[in-house]
Amino acid sequence: MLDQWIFAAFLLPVGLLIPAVPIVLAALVSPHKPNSIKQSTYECGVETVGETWVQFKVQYYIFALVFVVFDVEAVFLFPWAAAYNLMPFYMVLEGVLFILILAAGLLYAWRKGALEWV
Amino acid sequence: MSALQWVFLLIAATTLVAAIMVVVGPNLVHAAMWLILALAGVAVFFVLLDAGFLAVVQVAVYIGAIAILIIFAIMLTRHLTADTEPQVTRSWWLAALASMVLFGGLLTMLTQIPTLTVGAPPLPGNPENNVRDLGQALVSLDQYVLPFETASVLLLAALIGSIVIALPPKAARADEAES
Amino acid sequence: MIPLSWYLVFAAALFCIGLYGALARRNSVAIIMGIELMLNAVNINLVAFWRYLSPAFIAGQAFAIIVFAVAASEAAVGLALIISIYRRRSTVVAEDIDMLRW
Amino acid sequence: MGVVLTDPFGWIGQTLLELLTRLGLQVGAANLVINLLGAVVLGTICMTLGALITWVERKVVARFQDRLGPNRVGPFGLLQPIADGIKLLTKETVTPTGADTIVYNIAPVVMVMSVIGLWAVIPLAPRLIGSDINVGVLYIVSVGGIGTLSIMMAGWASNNKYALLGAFRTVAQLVSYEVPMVLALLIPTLLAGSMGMATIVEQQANVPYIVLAPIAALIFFISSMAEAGKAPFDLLEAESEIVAGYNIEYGGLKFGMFYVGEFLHGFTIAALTAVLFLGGWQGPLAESYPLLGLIYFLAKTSVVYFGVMWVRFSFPRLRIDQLNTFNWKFLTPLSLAVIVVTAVADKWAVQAGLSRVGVLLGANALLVLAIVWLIGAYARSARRRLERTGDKQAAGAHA
Repeated sequence: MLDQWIFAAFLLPVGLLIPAVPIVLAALVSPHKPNSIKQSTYECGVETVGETWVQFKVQYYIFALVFVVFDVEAVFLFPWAAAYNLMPFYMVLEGVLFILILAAGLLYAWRKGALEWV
Repeated sequence: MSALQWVFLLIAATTLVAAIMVVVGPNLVHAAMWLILALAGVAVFFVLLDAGFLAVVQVAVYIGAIAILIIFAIMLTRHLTADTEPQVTRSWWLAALASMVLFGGLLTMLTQIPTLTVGAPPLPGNPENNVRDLGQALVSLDQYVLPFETASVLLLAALIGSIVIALPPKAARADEAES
Repeated sequence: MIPLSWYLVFAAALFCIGLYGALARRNSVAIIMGIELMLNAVNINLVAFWRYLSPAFIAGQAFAIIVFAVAASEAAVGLALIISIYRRRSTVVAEDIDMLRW
Repeated sequence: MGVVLTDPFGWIGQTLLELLTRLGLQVGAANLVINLLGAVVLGTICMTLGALITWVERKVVARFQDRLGPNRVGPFGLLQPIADGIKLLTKETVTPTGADTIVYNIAPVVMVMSVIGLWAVIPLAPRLIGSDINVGVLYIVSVGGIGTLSIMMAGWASNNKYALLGAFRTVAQLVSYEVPMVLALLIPTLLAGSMGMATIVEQQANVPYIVLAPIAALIFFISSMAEAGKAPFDLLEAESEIVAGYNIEYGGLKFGMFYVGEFLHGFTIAALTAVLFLGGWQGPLAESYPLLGLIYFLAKTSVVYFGVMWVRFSFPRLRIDQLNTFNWKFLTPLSLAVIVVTAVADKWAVQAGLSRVGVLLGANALLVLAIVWLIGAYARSARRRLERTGDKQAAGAHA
C-alpha cells in the first residue's frame, strides 16, 4: 500500500526541481541591471495609485463558498461510487438522496441570485 | 532508526514549524501559506498511516478549497493598517501558558500508558479495498448512514447560512457593481 | 516501525499550537486558522487510533470524513460571518466585535 | 528478446534491480532508486513535451489561420522551442518593487509541479504506471487544486492591482469549473467500481466509457478545458484584448514556466480524457505487447488534444458572465443529473438483467432530450418576456 505512493512522493519534489533549475540558471546567466523605473509596477505606463490591496467584491467569496460545499460533497460520494458495484438498490438511493439534498442548496443559491456575476 | 522513522521526524518537524509560523507570523497571507504547508504535512501523515483516501481528501478539501476560502477572506477584509497593529491580544501569555500546560498534561498522560510503543498491526483483508469498505460503511443502514445523510444536511445548512450572511442586500450589490 | 505514541505526541503538539493561535490572535481569520490546525490534530489522532488499535473497523476513517465536512462548514460560515461583520464595522479584530455584549 | 517485446517495462525494471543489487544496494534501497530514476525520467519527458507542444500548437494554429507558422529554425521550425528557451534564459530577471520575493519566485515552480504531478497516476501502458494508488481519481483532483493555489500566489505576490484582480477572477473561474469536473469524475469511478486509474482502464477492455456515459465525457472535457485555461475559456488572460492576468509581472523564464505549465496542462487533460473515457492503452493486442498499448494511449491522447486545439482556435471567447452562467446554471446541474441517472439506470439494468450499454445509452439519450426541451422552454419564456417589455418600451416611446 505504502509502496505505491513512493513514485508520487518522488515525482512531486522532482516536479518542483525541474522548473526550479532553469530559473536559477537564468538568474545566473542573465544580465542584471536594475533601476527603479524597470522595477516599478506595470500598469500600462500609468503611475500606480494607492494601495495594491484594494477591496474586492464579495461575489468571489460566494463562488469559493459554493465550490467548497460541493467539493466536500464529492468527497463523500467518491467512496460511495467506488463501492457502487457491491451495493443493493436502496444504498444507491441513499447516495441519490445525498445528491438531491445538495441540489436543493444549488437551487437556493440560484434563486437567491448568488450565482450571478456582478 | 528505520528510513520510515526518519521520514516521520522530518515531516513532523516541518509541519510543526509551519504550524508555529501560522500562529506567530505578523503577515496574514504568509500565515495562510504556512498553514498550507502544515496541512500538506498532515496529508503525508495520512499516507504513512495507510489512509491514502484521507490524504488526497486532505489536499483536495483543505488545500484546494478551505485554504482558498481563507485567502479570499483575508483579501476581502484586509485593513490598510493591518500589519502595524499588534497581532496578539494583551493576554497572549495566558494563552501560551494554557497551551503549554495542556501539552505537558497530555505528555505525562501519554507516558502513563505503556502499550503505546507497539507497532501497527497488519491491515486485515486487502488494503486495496479500503475505500470500498468505507463507501459501504457510509451507506449501510446499521453503520453510518445517519451521519452520512446528516452531513449533507449540514453542508446544505452551511451553504444557505453563509450565503444569507455573506451576500449583501440587493441594493448594496448594485452599489458594489458600480465600484 | 513508527510507534503509536509518536503520532499522539505530534498531534498533541499540533493541537496546542492551534489552541495558542485560537486564543492569542486578535484577527478573527487567524483564529479560524488556529481552529483548523486543532481539527487536523484531532483527525490525526482518529486515524492513528484506527490504524493501530482497530484496523478491522472503518470507524476511524468515517469519523475523519465527518470531521472534514464539519471543518468545511465551520470555515465557510465563520468566514462569511467575518466578512459580514467587516462590512458593517470595518474590523476583523475579535476584541472589537462586541455586538452581542450587553 | 521475446521478453523485451511482451514485457519491456518489467524487463527494464528487473535489469536495473539486478544491476543495483550487484552494486551492493539492498533490494528496498534499489527499489527506491529505481522509483527516483523513473520520476526524473518522467518529469524530464513531461518538460520536454511541454516545450514541444508549444511548437505543435503554433504550427496547428498557423494552419487554422492559413499561415505557415514557425519554419526558420531547424527543419519545419522544430528547433523553435529551443531557440525560445535560450532567449528566455538570457532575459533579465526583473522582480517588481514591493513584491513578496519568495512567494513570487515559488509560484511558477508550484504551477509546473501541479501539472507534472498529475502524470504519477496516469497509466501509460499495461503494467506501466507510476503510482497505482487506489485513490487515483481523487489524486488528480487534489494535485490539480494546487495549480489554483499557485495562481493565487502569483497574483498576490506581484504587488500589482491588475495581477491580483486577474488572479481573483481566474481562481473564481477555476474553482467554479472544478465542481462539474469533479462530479463528472464520479462517473468512471462508479462504472469501474474503483478509483484506481489502472483499474479504470482495465475495466474498459470491452466498452470504453465514452459509450456508456457520453454526457459525462463531454462535461469532463469542457470543464477540464476551462481548468486548463484554454480558449474559449481563456478570457482572464485574453492576450489579444487585455494584458495578461495574474502573470502580468512575470518575465523571462518565470513567465516561460507559466506558459509551459499551461500548455502541458492542456496535453494532460487530453491524456486524462483518453484514460478515463476512451480506454487509455486498450486496443487490439495491447495486452500482450505493451509497447503497442503505449502507442494506442499516445494516439488517443493526440486525437483528443487535436480536439482541444480545434475548439480553441475555432470559437470566440465567452463573456465572463456567460462563462459563469454556463457553469453554474448548466454544467453543474447537468452533472448532478447525470450522476443520479447513471447510478439508478445502471443498477436497474443489472437487476433487470438488461444490457448495460443499451440502458445507459438510452438514459443518456433521454437526458439529452430533456435538456433540449428545457432549454427550448426557457428560451421561449425569455423571448416572451422580452417581447412584453419591448412592447411596453415601444408604447412608452409613443406616449
